[in-house]
Amino acid sequence: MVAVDLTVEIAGLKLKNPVITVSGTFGFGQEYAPYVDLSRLGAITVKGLTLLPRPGNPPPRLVETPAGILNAIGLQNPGVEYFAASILPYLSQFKIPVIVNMAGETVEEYAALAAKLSELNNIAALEVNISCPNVKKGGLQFGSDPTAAAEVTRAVKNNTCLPVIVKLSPNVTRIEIIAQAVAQAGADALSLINTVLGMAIDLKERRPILGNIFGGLSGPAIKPVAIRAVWQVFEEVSLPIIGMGGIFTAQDALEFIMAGAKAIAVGTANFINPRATIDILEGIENYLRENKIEKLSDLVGVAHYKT
Amino acid sequence: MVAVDLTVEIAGLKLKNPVITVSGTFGFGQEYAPYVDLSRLGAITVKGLTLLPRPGNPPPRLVETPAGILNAIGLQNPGVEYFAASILPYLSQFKIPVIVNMAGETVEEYAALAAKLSELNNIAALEVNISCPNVKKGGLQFGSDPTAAAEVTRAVKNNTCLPVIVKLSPNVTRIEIIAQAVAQAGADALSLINTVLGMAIDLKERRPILGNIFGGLSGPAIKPVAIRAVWQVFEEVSLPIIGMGGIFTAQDALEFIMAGAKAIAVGTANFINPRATIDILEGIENYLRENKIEKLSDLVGVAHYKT
Amino acid sequence: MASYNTVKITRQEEIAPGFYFLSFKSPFLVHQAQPGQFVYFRCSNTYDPLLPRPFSIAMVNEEKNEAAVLYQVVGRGTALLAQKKELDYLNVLGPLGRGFTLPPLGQPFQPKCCPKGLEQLKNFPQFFLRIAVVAGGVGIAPLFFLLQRLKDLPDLIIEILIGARSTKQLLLKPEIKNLSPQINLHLATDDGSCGYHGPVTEMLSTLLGADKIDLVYACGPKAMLKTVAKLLAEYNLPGEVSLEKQMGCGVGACLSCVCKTKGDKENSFRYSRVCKEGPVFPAQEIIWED
Amino acid sequence: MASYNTVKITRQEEIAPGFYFLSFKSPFLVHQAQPGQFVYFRCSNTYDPLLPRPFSIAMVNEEKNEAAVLYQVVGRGTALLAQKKELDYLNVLGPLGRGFTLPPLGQPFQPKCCPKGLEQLKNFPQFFLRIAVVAGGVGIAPLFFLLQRLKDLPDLIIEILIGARSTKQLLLKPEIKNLSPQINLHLATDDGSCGYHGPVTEMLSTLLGADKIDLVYACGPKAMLKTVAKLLAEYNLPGEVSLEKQMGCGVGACLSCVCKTKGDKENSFRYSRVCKEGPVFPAQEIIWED
Ligand SMILES: Cc1cc2nc3c(=O)[nH]c(=O)nc-3n(C[C@H](O)[C@H](O)[C@H](O)COP(=O)(O)OP(=O)(O)OC[C@H]3O[C@@H](n4cnc5c(N)ncnc54)[C@H](O)[C@@H]3O)c2cc1C
Ligand SMILES: Cc1cc2nc3c(=O)[nH]c(=O)nc-3n(C[C@H](O)[C@H](O)[C@H](O)COP(=O)(O)OP(=O)(O)OC[C@H]3O[C@@H](n4cnc5c(N)ncnc54)[C@H](O)[C@@H]3O)c2cc1C
Ligand SMILES: Cc1cc2nc3c(=O)[nH]c(=O)nc-3n(C[C@H](O)[C@H](O)[C@H](O)COP(=O)(O)O)c2cc1C
Ligand SMILES: Cc1cc2nc3c(=O)[nH]c(=O)nc-3n(C[C@H](O)[C@H](O)[C@H](O)COP(=O)(O)O)c2cc1C
Ligand code: FES
Ligand code: FES
Repeated sequence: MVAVDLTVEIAGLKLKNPVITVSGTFGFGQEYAPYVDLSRLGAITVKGLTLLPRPGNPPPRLVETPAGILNAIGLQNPGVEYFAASILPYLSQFKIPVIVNMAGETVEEYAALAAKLSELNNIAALEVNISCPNVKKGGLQFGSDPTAAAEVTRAVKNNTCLPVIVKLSPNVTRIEIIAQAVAQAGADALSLINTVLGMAIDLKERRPILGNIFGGLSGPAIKPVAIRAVWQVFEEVSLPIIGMGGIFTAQDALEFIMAGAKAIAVGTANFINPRATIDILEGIENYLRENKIEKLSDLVGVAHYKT
Repeated sequence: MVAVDLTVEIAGLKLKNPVITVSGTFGFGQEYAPYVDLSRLGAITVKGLTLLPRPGNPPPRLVETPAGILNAIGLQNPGVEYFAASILPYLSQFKIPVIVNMAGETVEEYAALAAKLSELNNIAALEVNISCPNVKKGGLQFGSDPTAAAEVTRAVKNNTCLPVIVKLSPNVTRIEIIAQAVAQAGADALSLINTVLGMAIDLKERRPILGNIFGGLSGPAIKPVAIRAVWQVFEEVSLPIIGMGGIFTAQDALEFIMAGAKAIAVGTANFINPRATIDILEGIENYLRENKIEKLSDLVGVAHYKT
Repeated sequence: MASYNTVKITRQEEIAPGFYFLSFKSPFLVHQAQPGQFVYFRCSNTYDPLLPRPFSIAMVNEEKNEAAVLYQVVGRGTALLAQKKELDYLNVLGPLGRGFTLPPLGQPFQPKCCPKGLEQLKNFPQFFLRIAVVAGGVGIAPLFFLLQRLKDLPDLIIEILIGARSTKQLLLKPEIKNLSPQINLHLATDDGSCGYHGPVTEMLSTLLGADKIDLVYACGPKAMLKTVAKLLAEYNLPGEVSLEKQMGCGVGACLSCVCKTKGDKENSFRYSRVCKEGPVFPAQEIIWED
Repeated sequence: MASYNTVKITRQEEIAPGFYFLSFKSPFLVHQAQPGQFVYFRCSNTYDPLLPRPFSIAMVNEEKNEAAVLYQVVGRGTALLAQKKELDYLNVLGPLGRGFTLPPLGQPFQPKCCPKGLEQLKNFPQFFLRIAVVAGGVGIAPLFFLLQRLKDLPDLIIEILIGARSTKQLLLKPEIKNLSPQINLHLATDDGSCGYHGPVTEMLSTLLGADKIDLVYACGPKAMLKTVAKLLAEYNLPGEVSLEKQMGCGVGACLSCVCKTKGDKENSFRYSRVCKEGPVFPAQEIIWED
């Protein structure tokens, strides 16, 4: 078998392959460790962290929709201190880059969290979540306004030496404008996309199903939206892109890569197939081999050059 | 069997039931006449019309996605004159309200088209499409900016005595802001939602599948997004809402109604079941009967009052 | 690495209108599964319905190397499952979650999770721990597997209380009778067509009132479990209940399936994962409001 | 009102690796369908895959009241279809679209759509219209039904040219031979494993060059049809081709399935619906660029 080059460099961060887990569907890795050899992943992104522990939203927190799910977890997490003490040491054993997804209600909170995280060892990058649709304060509020998005980005950048990945929301009129704003504010890379704002009604109860009323749509249903976002941002901004949103197969992943993503992340797919990340990784490798493509990077954005 | 009251009034327009067809999936009615007794529908919305005939976008124009389709028809239509001469007389025989979906590249074009249409008999209302993602000029450009949206609305209002329904796009940061703007500009009702901007990549060709690169996502995949939009607008704006986006069953329709839609429209579902409109109509009627609800209007927006 | 196992269906039978008993070969489950644990089934090979569906393990058969579930057709996933036939294959993940705590052999029962267990049990008879197993509808599923294990334990008296809408929905009656003479069967129906006419919890209340029970296991509709928990609190008895929640990952990673449980000094409550800390919880741990 | 018909499958057979022949009871289709028309099948009962799939009607059997399609498994819809078994039910809409124009009996052929038809045919022999039917791969499907109809017409000489990748993909060979002695069968394979070694269009080119053909019907991959159209233009002969496009509604309402066709004085081209104006078009009407 010919070796193919799957390595990816994102914001100075070297990944041995492009397959990452999205934040929030893979916990802190532990729960999937019986199913996946975590050391084979390109990187792992952990559940959204906040400065202090958060209880999360009242249930129901999840509802299935056609080819998708709506979730409204509300950033339940044990807080940065617990993470540093009890989770990071566990994750370090796998010797893969750990990307920490971080959220806050104020710019100051993002800054403080960035500073805290930067004191820790074994964190490879920060993913700044300014796109969570499931929290009352912060989240989407920052992600849907270029000025606020830039401000958060700057605050994080000023408080860390780690590469800063900003995660954007598709719930905006022009995602490329937000992307430009955070690029100018110093972001090193972009994650596209967070969930699409949605909701569902309980016919029996005649009220919204989710405890939080609104939820974020993920899964195959949003794949066309995510690919579109990657395409638009790739055309306007030169930062490396981590593509996500409905990636279930290697074919899906390759669509994102051809649209402009340097790496891809797998979320909802893990629920249906705990081995999804590995299956996708192997599928990408096979595709390259079968099509005699030596380097994955040769595929990044190719779809733009053929039109 | 107890009679239930399915009548709906939207912007002065009386419908005998809430089931309408969306624009663009039902042609001008003719093609579905062998499958559906058109006279049973609450109303019919015809394919988007422009002042002059338009050839539409180059194919491929449609691609299937998980639980949805992406289309990029590009407003192919025979123009208003042909419509007036050859289509409207045909539609009149069914004695149901005909809603004309209209689009333009400039505010002046919308105005002129509104004026032309208002000279015709047998048109019940105008649906102003400021949300088509598949045309280079006009369309979404108007629908994603409150000022532009208001301007188009005003131009149409100033040139017609017909009720004016404005059809909004979900591809905006805050749909309720656009809704407010067009409400203030005189809109009589709102149609929610047009398609969600998306795209797909052809892995073999390594380029976008659709001739237009981007397309509009419709079908069950977008139902959660559409219900969310109806909910948000219902909370902020008091205009009657026609809900649409992935309605395939009576249950889907009832979700929209409980979220705040006075009437609902069926699009992509017709492709899978040409009788979808009638099945939905009968399903709604049965639901009311079984739950001993005398008037459909008692259900409109109920989900808001229970939270 | 663990993963979905492709198992062969050995029996798929509609044992009552809308209720199916499905067994399949799985030496792994037979040896690993504990009563109260569940499996995650992929009911479809397409993206709709998307998520796997959770079902309690209702039975294991060591001789045949089979495990089984008992399920009710309520929606699209279960309808698709019901279309599968003997010899068809099925993708199964599991066993998942935390099951029932079995009473330790030969010594007074002390559920781990109920610190006051021993004290509460001070009145129990010298040799026999008296257990009530309370099932509502299809809630019998995990409890049947529990009974399979309890019946082999010495020094127990087992009262099984089953409630259903009507005679037809009283599931696994003959199988339970065959399990062991040690088990006393009490039936209740909402329409009075069989056994006690009324909710099964009223029968439980009577037994508790007569001081005949030391420990309760229950599974069924939420309203029933809530009543069970209230009764247990009233009589200051330990018990465990098995909950249901819409799940995402099924393995504890996504925090979708939480229920409100009692907190600590710092927090008045915390959200516990039904798929990981549950589906079986000590009745007194649950905060039932939501 | 017309609608989806639920029909019973009478035969589902893998006649070559990956190619299935599926017949079903449908008196309606038997009486209404024209060669070149298609049916729309719902391959799934869920939302994924969402759209029905179009298949040409490959055969009708009047005695048995059956119609049939011949399909290749290429993706999820066809894979699901292949899982259906005899006696299973299927939802079918059709017949849809515009089929092949049959040569009118006893008089010179003049396709409606080819204004120059008569003139172009000036050289055809006194009594016999010489027809070439050109199939690529699974494109044989509508053409077999066409042959069923052509064989009953007097005064025709029919050359059927079938191309495929390899012997195995040469479909319906025996059935065609059985149809009528009037039909001459010519085979071509890409790998030379059977018949002519090369594209089927080269065989057509030879026949046309030898002035042996007056009219051509073709169905197959786009590249093949494009070549057929080029040859017809070169020899100034009429012909019809059956096209494929991704469809939405299948009934002409959504304008998804268009192909570029020749325009009029005002427009250099127009977009025609494959599901309504097609799938069969006069070869010279198509603008092949896209
Ligand atoms: C740990 C666990 C163990 C279980 N064990 C069993 C078992 O042994 N046997 C068994 O039969 N079932 C069991 N269940 C329930 C079972 O998982 C569901 O019945 C099944 O997933 C339903 O799938 P479906 O696709 O058929 O229904 P869906 O189509 O998903 O929905 C079914 C119906 O239930 C209603 N519904 C679904 N979710 C909600 C909600 N959140 N609120 C209100 N109504 C809702 C809907 O209205 C719908 O009509 C268990 C659940 C859990 C969590
Ligand atoms: C009028 C008409 C008649 C037809 N008659 C027949 C027939 O008689 N027999 C028959 O076998 N087929 C016929 N077809 C084709 C048939 O409809 C398709 O093969 C079928 O719909 C594929 O469905 P699927 O779900 O299996 O494949 P999908 O999963 O939808 O896709 C199949 C494969 O084809 C590729 N593909 C799909 N669409 C495109 C595209 N636009 N561009 C490039 N690649 C694409 C994909 O890569 C995929 O691997 C006909 C089509 C039309 C329009
Ligand atoms: C249950 C769940 C929890 C999530 N939690 C987070 C989170 O904490 N932080 C974040 O940035 N995104 C979160 N997301 C969004 C995902 O990271 C991802 O952007 C989205 O799900 C799209 O990818 P997918 O379709 O592959 O799941 C969550 C998604 C789900 C389904
Ligand atoms: C093929 C197609 C063509 C459409 N054409 C139009 C149009 O001309 N004007 C318009 O306002 N919306 C158009 N739409 C959008 C629909 O009217 C509708 O808003 C959308 O499809 C969501 O509804 P659905 O999911 O039920 O299809 C079109 C949609 C489709 C699928
Ligand atoms: S289902 Fe994911 S944590 Fe329980
Ligand atoms: S598929 Fe809708 S017009 Fe042809």
